Amino acid sequence: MDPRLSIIDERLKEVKRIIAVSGCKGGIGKSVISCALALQLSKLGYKVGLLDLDFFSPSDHIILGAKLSFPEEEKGIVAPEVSGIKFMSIVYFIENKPAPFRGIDVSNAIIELLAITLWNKLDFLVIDMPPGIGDATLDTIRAIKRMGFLLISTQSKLSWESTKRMAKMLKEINVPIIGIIENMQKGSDSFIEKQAKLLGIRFLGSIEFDEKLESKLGNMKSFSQTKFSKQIGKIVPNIC
Amino acid sequence: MDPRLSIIDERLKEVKRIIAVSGCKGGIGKSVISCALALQLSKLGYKVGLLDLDFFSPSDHIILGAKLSFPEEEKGIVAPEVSGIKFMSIVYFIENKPAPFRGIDVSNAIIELLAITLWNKLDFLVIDMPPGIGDATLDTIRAIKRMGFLLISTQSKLSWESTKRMAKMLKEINVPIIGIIENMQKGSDSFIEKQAKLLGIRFLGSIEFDEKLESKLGNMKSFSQTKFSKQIGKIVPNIC
Amino acid sequence: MHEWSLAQAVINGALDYAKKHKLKRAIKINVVLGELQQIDVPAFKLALKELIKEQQAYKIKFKIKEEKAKLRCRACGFEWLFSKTKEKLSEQDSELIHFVPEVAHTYMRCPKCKSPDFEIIKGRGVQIESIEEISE
Amino acid sequence: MHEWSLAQAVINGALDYAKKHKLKRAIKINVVLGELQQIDVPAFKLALKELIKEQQAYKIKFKIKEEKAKLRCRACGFEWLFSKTKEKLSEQDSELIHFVPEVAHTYMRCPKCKSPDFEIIKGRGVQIESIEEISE
Ligand SMILES: Nc1ncnc2c1ncn2[C@@H]1O[C@H](COP(=O)(O)OP(=O)(O)O)[C@@H](O)[C@H]1O
Ligand SMILES: Nc1ncnc2c1ncn2[C@@H]1O[C@H](COP(=O)(O)OP(=O)(O)O)[C@@H](O)[C@H]1O
Ligand SMILES: [Mg+2]
Ligand SMILES: [Mg+2]
Ligand SMILES: [Mg+2]
Ligand SMILES: [Mg+2]
Ligand code: NI
Ligand code: NI
Ligand SMILES: [Zn+2]
Ligand SMILES: [Zn+2]
Repeated sequence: MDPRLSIIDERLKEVKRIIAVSGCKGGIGKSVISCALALQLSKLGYKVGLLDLDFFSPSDHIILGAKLSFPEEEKGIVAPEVSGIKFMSIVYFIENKPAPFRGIDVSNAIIELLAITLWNKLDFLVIDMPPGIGDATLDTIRAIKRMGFLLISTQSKLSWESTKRMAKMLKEINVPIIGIIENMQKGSDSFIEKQAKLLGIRFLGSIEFDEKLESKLGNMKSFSQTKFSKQIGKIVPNIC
Repeated sequence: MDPRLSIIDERLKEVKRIIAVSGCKGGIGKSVISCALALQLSKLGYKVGLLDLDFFSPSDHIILGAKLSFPEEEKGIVAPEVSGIKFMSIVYFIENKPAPFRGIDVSNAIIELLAITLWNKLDFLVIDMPPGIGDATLDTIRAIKRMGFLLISTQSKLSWESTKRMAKMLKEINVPIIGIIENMQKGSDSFIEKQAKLLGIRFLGSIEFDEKLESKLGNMKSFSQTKFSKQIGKIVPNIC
Repeated sequence: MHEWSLAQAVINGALDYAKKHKLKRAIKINVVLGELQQIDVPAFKLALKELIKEQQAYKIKFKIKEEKAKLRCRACGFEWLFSKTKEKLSEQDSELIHFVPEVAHTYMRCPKCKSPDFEIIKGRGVQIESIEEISE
Repeated sequence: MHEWSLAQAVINGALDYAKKHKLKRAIKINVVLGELQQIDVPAFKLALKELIKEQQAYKIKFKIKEEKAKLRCRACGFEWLFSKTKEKLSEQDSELIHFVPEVAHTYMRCPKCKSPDFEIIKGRGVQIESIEEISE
């Protein structure tokens, strides 16, 4: 018997809301949106945690420019604070080295992190999901009953077809979908808005492609002043 | 004992070269490059196969506008031809439905497809890899000894950090890296070229960001006439 | 009949094993056919017979055992037999599972809680249980 | 000492089980500590003792067994004991494995073929082997 699953509820009991940022395909902006969302919520005075579950391409520490100090050991491990946000990521344990994990390893490592990380009081825990509907998605759904999914898609058919697969699965198994954000919008056409309506999922808004975003990654202050972050900020009240 | 691993060499024995298109992160252009590469090689008169191993976000059938006829059953299954390219993908078996696969399922399904698909004579088999260095990467490395990796990265730090993780692993375990392609280049700076040099990996060229690409997906003829496809075409001789 | 390709895998696998372990000239392959893959047993046997003739290195006999497929839900813990829920699958979905048994996760659900997150505990597909030397 | 959080998991897990299975008021938890996770056993035992006091529902005893970690390479089939290769790890890498045993795939390699694609057959970390009713 794996005792770790029994403690996860306990670990998250003082966390008010848990938001998984997902959308199935890679490269659609899950990580930049997770970070911007965490920062914008924090700016509003909420206590925020950020958990990067993409073990193959962890990105949030780069976006936030986080210093990789080792998590403190207490009666568990304490998520280090990055400008007031409690931040946990596999990078603390692998640094810049590859983590060639099979699915069973991804599963075990996620359950381990959820079992030993002490988040304490949080208003929001934002989880940056890896692409796919594999072990990470299935395990967070299994382990965290109160989680809602924030789905992302670009306007590309390639992205939308994947997000749609995921949305179908979530609806079928009654996992709450908070809504869909269209990312990297170009032009005024809102393809995703129409598609979300067809699926009966709430459309939360479009984030434009921001030419300047890339150069602001790694500097939290500049990052949170981009047009991108401001547009995320406008969506935040619809999520709270 | 799993007998399927024993037959994979036999299945691929008439395939001259096997190229895995990878790069660890999602959304960097693995799928569009895999398709363009397959098409350009085919145009040069080579016999080409294309295997889409991204089970969560299969994309190649959308890019090629392939009709999803069911693979024919012979002494195995015959990869259907899409404009002369032999094409195998999980979509033949899941259509537009979600495939919530754990790692062990990804692993089993990949080994099954490699064991039963009859490619017959091919000059090139292009494998479009999913993001990550998980089961799909580890199993193709384990099952296909003659495979080389074609790595992709965009200019974003987020992409490069992931590609670098993967390159480190491949080098360490002596899996050949054919080279690196920089995708979605904007401006003339070639960040990836410099980085590739530092790692001692061959730089194959830059593909510019092509505004018109998206609207040509799904129509093979228009797709292969994009600036994007033409730039891939220029890189092809360096791979052959 | 893609059963042919799986029979080939069995013969290849057994020959690799026999050579590696320097087995004598006559062997018996004990094959297990997991129910989930819904192998056409006569077609599979026929293929084995043909393939045995095509090689000279070993005198090969085989014994085939069928194994019920058993599944366990990771979400609720429920265990069930594929045979109990099989009839709910359309013929086409069954055929897709026949080719790639993992797509069971696309077409089947836990009968108790509807989750697609179940484990195939046994009876997935073609396995070699053991290979024995026999007297010629 | 993050051992505390794992001890909490053991007590929570055992109590959940005992309640679900309507066990009588006194139970013994048989805990297995897999070597790979390199648990600080005295710290873990101390945590269990403290945590047992904090709850009233059950009278709890525990028995702790350590289990060697065994690994098998998927690339070449080689099997080895963690104890035989452990000394090659730096202290820092050992500590990282202590927190998330899976990062063994980042810091360890098959001693025979250098592959990172190995399976942790046994001895990964903290497990509950069984829970028994005992006389008070
Ligand atoms: N709205 C946007 N404008 C400009 N660039 C963006 C935007 N959203 C994402 N990006 C860029 O796209 C790439 C992929 O984003 P990322 O957050 O890493 O996606 P994912 O986490 O889904 O893989 C990154 O280089 C990121 O900087
Ligand atoms: N050079 C390029 N110019 C314009 N768009 C591109 C280019 N390369 C990729 N894209 C677009 O970027 C998105 C991600 O590409 P894709 O091939 O699906 O990446 P991956 O397979 O790595 O996830 C797609 O919408 C694709 O059309
Ligand atoms: Mg990401
Ligand atoms: Mg792709
Ligand atoms: Mg159907
Ligand atoms: Mg170190
Ligand atoms: Ni068949
Ligand atoms: Ni500790
Ligand atoms: Zn269930
Ligand atoms: Zn090895």
